Amino acid sequence: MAFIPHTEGDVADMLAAIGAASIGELFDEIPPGLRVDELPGVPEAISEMAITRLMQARAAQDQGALCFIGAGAYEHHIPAAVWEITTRGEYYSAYTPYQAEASQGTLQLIYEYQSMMASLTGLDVSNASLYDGASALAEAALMAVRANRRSKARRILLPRTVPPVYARVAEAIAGTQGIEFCRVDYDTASGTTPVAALAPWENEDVTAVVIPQPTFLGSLEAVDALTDWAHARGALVIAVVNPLSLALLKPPGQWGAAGADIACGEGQPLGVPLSSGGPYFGFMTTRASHVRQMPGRIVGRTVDLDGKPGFTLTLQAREQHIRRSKATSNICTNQGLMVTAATIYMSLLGAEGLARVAASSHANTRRLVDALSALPGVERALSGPCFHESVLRFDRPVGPVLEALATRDVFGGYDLTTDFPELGHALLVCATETKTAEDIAHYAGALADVLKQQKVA
Amino acid sequence: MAFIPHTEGDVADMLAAIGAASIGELFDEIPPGLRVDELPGVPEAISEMAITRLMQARAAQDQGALCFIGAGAYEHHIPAAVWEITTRGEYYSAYTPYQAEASQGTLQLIYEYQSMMASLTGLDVSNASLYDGASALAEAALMAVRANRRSKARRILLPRTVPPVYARVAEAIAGTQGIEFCRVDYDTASGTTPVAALAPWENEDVTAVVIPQPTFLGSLEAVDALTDWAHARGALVIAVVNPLSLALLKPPGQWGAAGADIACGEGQPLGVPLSSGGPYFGFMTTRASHVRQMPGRIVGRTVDLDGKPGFTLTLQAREQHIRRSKATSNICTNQGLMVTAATIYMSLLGAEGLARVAASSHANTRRLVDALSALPGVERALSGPCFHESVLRFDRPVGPVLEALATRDVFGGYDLTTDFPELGHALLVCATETKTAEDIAHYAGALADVLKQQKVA
Amino acid sequence: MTEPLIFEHSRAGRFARAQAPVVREEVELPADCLRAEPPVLPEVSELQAVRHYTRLSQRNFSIDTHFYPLGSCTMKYNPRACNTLALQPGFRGRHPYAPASHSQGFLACMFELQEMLKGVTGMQAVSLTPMAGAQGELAGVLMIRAYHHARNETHRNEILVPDAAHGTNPATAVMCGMKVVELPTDADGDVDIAALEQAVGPNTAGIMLTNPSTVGVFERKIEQIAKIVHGAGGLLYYDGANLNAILGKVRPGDMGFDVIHMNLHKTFSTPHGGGGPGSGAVGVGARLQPFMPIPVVGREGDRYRWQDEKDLPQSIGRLSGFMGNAGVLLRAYIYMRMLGQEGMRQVGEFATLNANYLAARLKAAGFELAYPRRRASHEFIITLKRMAKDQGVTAMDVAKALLDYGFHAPTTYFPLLVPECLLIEPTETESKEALDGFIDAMCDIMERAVRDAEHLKGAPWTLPVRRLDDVRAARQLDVAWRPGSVDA
Amino acid sequence: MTEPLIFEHSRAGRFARAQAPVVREEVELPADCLRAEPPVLPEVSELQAVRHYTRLSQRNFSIDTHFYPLGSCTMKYNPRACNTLALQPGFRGRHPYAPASHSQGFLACMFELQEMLKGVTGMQAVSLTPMAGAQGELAGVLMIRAYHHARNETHRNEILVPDAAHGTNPATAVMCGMKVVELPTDADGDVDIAALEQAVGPNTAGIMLTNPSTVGVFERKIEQIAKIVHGAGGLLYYDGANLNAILGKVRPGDMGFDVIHMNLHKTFSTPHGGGGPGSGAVGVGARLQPFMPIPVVGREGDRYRWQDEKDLPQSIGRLSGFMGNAGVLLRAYIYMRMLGQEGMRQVGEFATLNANYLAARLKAAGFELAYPRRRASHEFIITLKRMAKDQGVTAMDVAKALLDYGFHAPTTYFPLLVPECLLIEPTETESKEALDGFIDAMCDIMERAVRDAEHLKGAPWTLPVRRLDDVRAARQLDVAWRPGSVDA
Ligand SMILES: Cc1ncc(COP(=O)(O)O)c(C=O)c1O
Ligand SMILES: Cc1ncc(COP(=O)(O)O)c(C=O)c1O
Repeated sequence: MAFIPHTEGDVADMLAAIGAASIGELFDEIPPGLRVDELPGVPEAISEMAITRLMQARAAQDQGALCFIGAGAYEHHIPAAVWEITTRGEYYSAYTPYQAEASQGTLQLIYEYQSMMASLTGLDVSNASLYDGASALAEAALMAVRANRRSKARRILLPRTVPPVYARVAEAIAGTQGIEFCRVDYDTASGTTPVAALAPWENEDVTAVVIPQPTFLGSLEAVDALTDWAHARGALVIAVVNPLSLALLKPPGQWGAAGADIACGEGQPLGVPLSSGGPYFGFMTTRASHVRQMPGRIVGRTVDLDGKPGFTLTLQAREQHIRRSKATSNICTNQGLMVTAATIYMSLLGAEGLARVAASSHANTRRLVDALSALPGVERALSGPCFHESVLRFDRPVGPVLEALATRDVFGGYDLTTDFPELGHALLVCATETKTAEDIAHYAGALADVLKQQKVA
Repeated sequence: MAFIPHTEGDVADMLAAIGAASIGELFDEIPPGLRVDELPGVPEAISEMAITRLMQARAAQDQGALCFIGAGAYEHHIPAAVWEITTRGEYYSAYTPYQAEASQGTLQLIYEYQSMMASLTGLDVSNASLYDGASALAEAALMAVRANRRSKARRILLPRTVPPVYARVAEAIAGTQGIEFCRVDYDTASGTTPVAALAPWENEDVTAVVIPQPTFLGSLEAVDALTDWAHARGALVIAVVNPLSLALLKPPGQWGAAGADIACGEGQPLGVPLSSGGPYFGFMTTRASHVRQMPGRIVGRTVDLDGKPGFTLTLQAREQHIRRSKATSNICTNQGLMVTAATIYMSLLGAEGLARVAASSHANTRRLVDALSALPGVERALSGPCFHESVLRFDRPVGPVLEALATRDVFGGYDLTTDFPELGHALLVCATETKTAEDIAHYAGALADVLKQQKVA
Repeated sequence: MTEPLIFEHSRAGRFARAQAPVVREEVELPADCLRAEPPVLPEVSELQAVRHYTRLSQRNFSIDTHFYPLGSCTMKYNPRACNTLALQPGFRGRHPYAPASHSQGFLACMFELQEMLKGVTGMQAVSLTPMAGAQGELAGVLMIRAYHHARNETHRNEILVPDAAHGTNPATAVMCGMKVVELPTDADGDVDIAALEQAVGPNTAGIMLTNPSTVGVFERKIEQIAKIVHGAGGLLYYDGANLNAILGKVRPGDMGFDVIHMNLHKTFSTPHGGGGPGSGAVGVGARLQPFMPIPVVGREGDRYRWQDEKDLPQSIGRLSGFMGNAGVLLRAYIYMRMLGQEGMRQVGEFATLNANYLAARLKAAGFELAYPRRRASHEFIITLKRMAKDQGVTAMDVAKALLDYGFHAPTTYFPLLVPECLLIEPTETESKEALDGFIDAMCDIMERAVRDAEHLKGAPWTLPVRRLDDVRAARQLDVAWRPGSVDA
Repeated sequence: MTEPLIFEHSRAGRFARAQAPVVREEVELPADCLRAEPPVLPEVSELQAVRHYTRLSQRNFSIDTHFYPLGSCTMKYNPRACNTLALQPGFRGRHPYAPASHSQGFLACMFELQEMLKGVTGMQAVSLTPMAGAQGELAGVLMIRAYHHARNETHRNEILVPDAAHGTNPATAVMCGMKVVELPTDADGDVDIAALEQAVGPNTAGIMLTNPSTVGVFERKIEQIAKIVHGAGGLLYYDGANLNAILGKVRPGDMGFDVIHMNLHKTFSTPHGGGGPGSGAVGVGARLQPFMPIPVVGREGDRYRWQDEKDLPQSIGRLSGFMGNAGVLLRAYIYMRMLGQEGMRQVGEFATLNANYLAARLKAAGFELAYPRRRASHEFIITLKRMAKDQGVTAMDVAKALLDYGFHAPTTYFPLLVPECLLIEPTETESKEALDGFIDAMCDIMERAVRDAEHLKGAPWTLPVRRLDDVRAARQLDVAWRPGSVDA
């Protein structure tokens, strides 16, 4: 029996202690008509060896291309130590630290994580993680509604420069609670949100304004002006940020005169592998004054009976297991192990290391854009600076170009046509620190080839 | 500075404490003429990311073939848990357990290992490892000379069925100490050593007889008769065994009337990856009465000041760090981490699991031999049973056949022509439990192809 | 010994890394976008980080080191092969937007996982995207809501929830804009049918049930409940947190549930990671299939592809940035393949055997079961109200004392309706010896409560810290270290 | 808590595995070849094995958890990338007899490693096959012997070895059929030149030296020694165990050595593995190149290939079944590439800085240095003979007491010529804070020796066991568990 340690003798002894004749008898309270014998679609057991071979083949099948896609998930070098330690059984096979004394490892680590995230975002307090960046924005919207007691409107301004899927997820999760997400237009020349685009809500009751930095298009918003606009109208500011970019960029806590009120985003760039989109983790930080409105676990430092410092879950009265229907969120299991990885990642890199990764990604993307836009039929679509993604405009539809590149084992980028039709044949490209000069030249060569072979539509 | 944690301030403080003006000054006792600045052939540092990319490319380069080579190194499935635990820092980055109280993990594990190896080989005591199987035979020969006080000859009978490289290594390591290795011929029909082949030494002073089981050719020796022959003449018996085979085969301790005196061999089949030939580990077990002649570390169970059981290195008076020029061997660092893996492997598999692996390897090799010898121009070279390797005879030179198979990503086996010319165009093949029916069919198909395309020489 | 904070290992100007790019490239960005001061992150060497986090890890109890009978959480062994294989470069490095042409290996696993989950639950279709049980619940209630709205029954805004339900159930209902109607539990742990009949009505959207329930017994009247709720026009939601108890024995789809979530990190043994990630894959019957969260994986011939809003225009939409916790899903897939049909049946059987054995032995030793007339499912409740009354030793004290015996504590004070309770779930991967050791410890504690209650109230004694001051933690909130903050 | 033996977790008939083939195939072998009874191996579940060996691991001190200043062993940080990358399937799964066509990736690494090792040592050629330092010594002395034999000087059978030498030096010489001639060390730790001049002669085969020596100082008269030994027709062997001290600063090849071994597990930071595997790669000057152990890797154009007896017909032969500890070699290669030229120079510099700082501070605190007039190399010796005399507290007591402070002990009672000695090697990867912590502990112990010597004699107090009875271990030998043997 795979993983089940009972001997025949054990079973007999145990049944005797229970006073049952068979294991089957233990199920005698289940209405007989409901019991099943077959599980259709479930194959016979295979050994670890067989599944190893199968999974090796399947992994190999998908491997080997050079990836220039970003669009919310970024390929960064992850130091080997990160996952060698993160997958230690003591982290990997523990659960939520309900028994603080038996979980000081995880608890101290989360406290350290919270400290790092607070400093990175320039805010006071952090939770212990949410599911991912997109759902974190939904939670931030719900939190803003709770925190902004002045506002009655449940209205959140959501620029189109926020990742489109974040908007969809926010709508799906928070939409049924009467929250109105108002989309704010952007300037197609720069790919950013002009303060003027907020004018329609100039005199409305706005609960919060979401400000992405960098934008989904890689561009940089005028965060100070947008923040001040919101605060001037009593709206809270929700920053959606790439945490890696904060090694270089101004932290949300310092935006405008007063700083953003909530920062959230996708934690994946901090040591979490791409792995098909998850598990990643959402992060969220805020001002101390809003801490009781924050969803998710929070770890606090305290002392034990002997006065020795230690760590424990705190402010649990916000959470579903205490407050039930009145909780700040239904979240329970979050993304603890990813936070473990991120904390180790940030410790290994430090501020200077993160800055180098960010700067190198920035420089590589610039090089990539230079190389690709030198080709006939390709041009930069947006003016202004970008962080580590940029939009290219083609003289033909992007889809077939990407397909042709894929047959050459180059993933050329993210096709913007569906979500941003007004940008034309637009492609979002990204070259992180993992890309070498040869990689970039390889992409440019492949693209030149493809463009030559494909006719302009 | 990679891995060097000093800040500039640290360096200044430390130099001040030392009373030196610079780090360079600390080298002032070295004759100036000897100092170097350049290290020719050593390139500039590259980052972890760059070396990762390089090593991934190099590993991928060598990957992907189906391997039917055995010849002393065997591809077995290694449960994932083995190396996930073995590479935990506490095992991986510790050293020889000199401070027993701070090394109870490694020490208890070695004690468990010794117990398992003793039971597997049917002998009383085991050491904590030697370098590999080949060097273990050299050490066994030296040990036999020490242990057999009756014999003055330093003469060891070494059948040709022992792996040829073992003989070479034994000669290189032990040959300078006046040990005479006498090669014993084998029967080319069965690939085994007839008792009659020992006749030349019938009335000689023989220190020890080496008996391999299975032989290098996969065949099974008449171990009982050979053992009794040796003991009847006052010679010790050194068994060279595949530890995995002992899940099924009679353990050396039960060979003949009295059992072998020393068992040794290559531990690799017990959870150690092929990894280009090492690190593997040599094992050695013997009778209790010979324990003081055994080379290598030995762990014993004892008690602490409070009477609590614990583990410690013992019988160190045999070893170089105490006995120096009179030690049983010069071995110091051995192959501890491999023993860790092997111990976990044996615990995960148990006797039944090991037997299944062995039986499955045996059955697969039979299937492989059936499939290949069904091809025209290929036949079984040896009569009699084999464990999990077997010799095939071709109607043409083996080298070009193997080369052609390799271009089809099949490693067809080990070419015996150089070491066993009397067997003709002979190839040693092996199919462990890792090979499926499809794999075997694939090999047979590829070989049929190759044989058709290549002319008979 | 205490382990200092990583920040205390930090020294300004230390940079002992091989992991970062060897130079800092120039950045051409407007000054007003840039930060003035670097963030306060540790400046430590690789060794210091490795040593610190290795030492910290040793301060955790975990399945890999301790028996961990945390009720409702199914802390069973997480096979190591699942981790090793899911972390292969081909899976680890796959971008979520990699083209389908380069994703067939991964998609095949996901498709087959969907199929297997259908088989073990008896549902019609499965979406893997929810990232934990609670998000599965959210998906489920959103689907129920979407279903009623699609039928123009927008007034159906009440969700029935037993009082013993997990906190995520009512919290989720509210997040979906529903009202929660609590149902009482009867003396034997079943839903009070009379109260249910009273509670249902024209506004009933549905009911959320766990079966076996959070009180550790199988809800015997499940078919009757289904009839009542369906009769009132409501739908049935199955909280799959306890699926381990009945795996291979009885299926929620057959009990009449319209929608379910599964906690793959529980029943299908992906690791709990110190608090996630999990997966709350949802299964649906025919009625709710159009509303499933996207994406799901479809097959056409021998090719796999993502199905999205174009395929499921009535979908409740997306709940995550990509497709959920793919890496967790791979682990569940690997686990299920290693178990197969027969292995899954054994999970339910031996989880149940272990729980009933533990319950019987503890009862025989004098502990009070909350539902003594019932079979235990894969878990059961004991109440320590007598001990609390007689010796002043609470469930919390017993939980902390167990830590000193080398056992993680069971779940305490949940469900709320049983006073001074421990919810104990041994799981099928624990041996009889482990259970016997736990029983011995419990008996010892019971005896000690009489003899030396103070010892128990002071427990734990042998861990890195003694009992922590939760009140102070909440009152003198210290949730982030700051440079210059004095270390306690 | 004690952790039982794995055998105590075993129960007859348990088989809870997914790792073995699902059936036991029939075996067609003669009955007299087969074993009658299965071996006694544990019958445990995967969880039990994982839990047991995880818990055991926590009973070790290691670099990853503790400062580990074990003199002569260079316990520095082992970068994790080396492990991860060396264990990639392409390397892990490569059969040693894979054809060269499918081995170019691996061979390229080995070739480049040979080249780098030549560069850092100043030798002409390198063979990677020896599997540890001691086997490297064996290779070296065999080469010296082969050289003299090739010149028909078979009478040269004396190897000079300083009295402070590591035990492997004399043990190796004897294994090669040589006689050992011991050389005294002078008061400042150098070889006594007068004695050397006396000792050399027509039978001198060579000298084995460590430099910096095992007493932790640089042998200043090395050029003179080389001249004397070479003048007598002998060769110089360099024991590279202490190469870390001078890496990038001075090279054995330039000092006049004819043959050297390197401990890659020390200087080049492959892990020590709880006692190996290591690697004792050897480097040779022109005279000994023909005698190198095989195989070595050669390059022809852009192809790599093994060179064996055909290429090196005078080789001393093979020392291992294949090519030595390939996986260790890969780790060393990766490490060296991450360090580069500059990084290697820093290794020597900071290893030396740390040792001299520690020595200076301990001396200032009142500890007695064995060679107070000398610079420390990467390690140094203190002698506790005064403490032993005055308070009866021995080097062993201090070593055990250090464990209670969370530090692994330095090497004790080696080299043998310094009484009550501790040989302390901090390595370059330890921070000043770690050194300061160690100094504080040592001062505390010194103070405690006066105040409460009994405490130190009873140490350690905080580890899983207190001081173990070595005498009993050797007298009542218990080196293997047997079924039925009563557990203590
Ligand atoms: C009964 C029950 N329902 C729901 C949940 C929520 O699942 P998750 O923690 O995965 O969000 C849990 C988790 O503990 C549970 O026990
Ligand atoms: C000075 C010295 N020489 C030789 C050796 C032997 O090296 P190994 O243990 O790798 O065989 C050691 C190892 O500790 C040593 O310190």
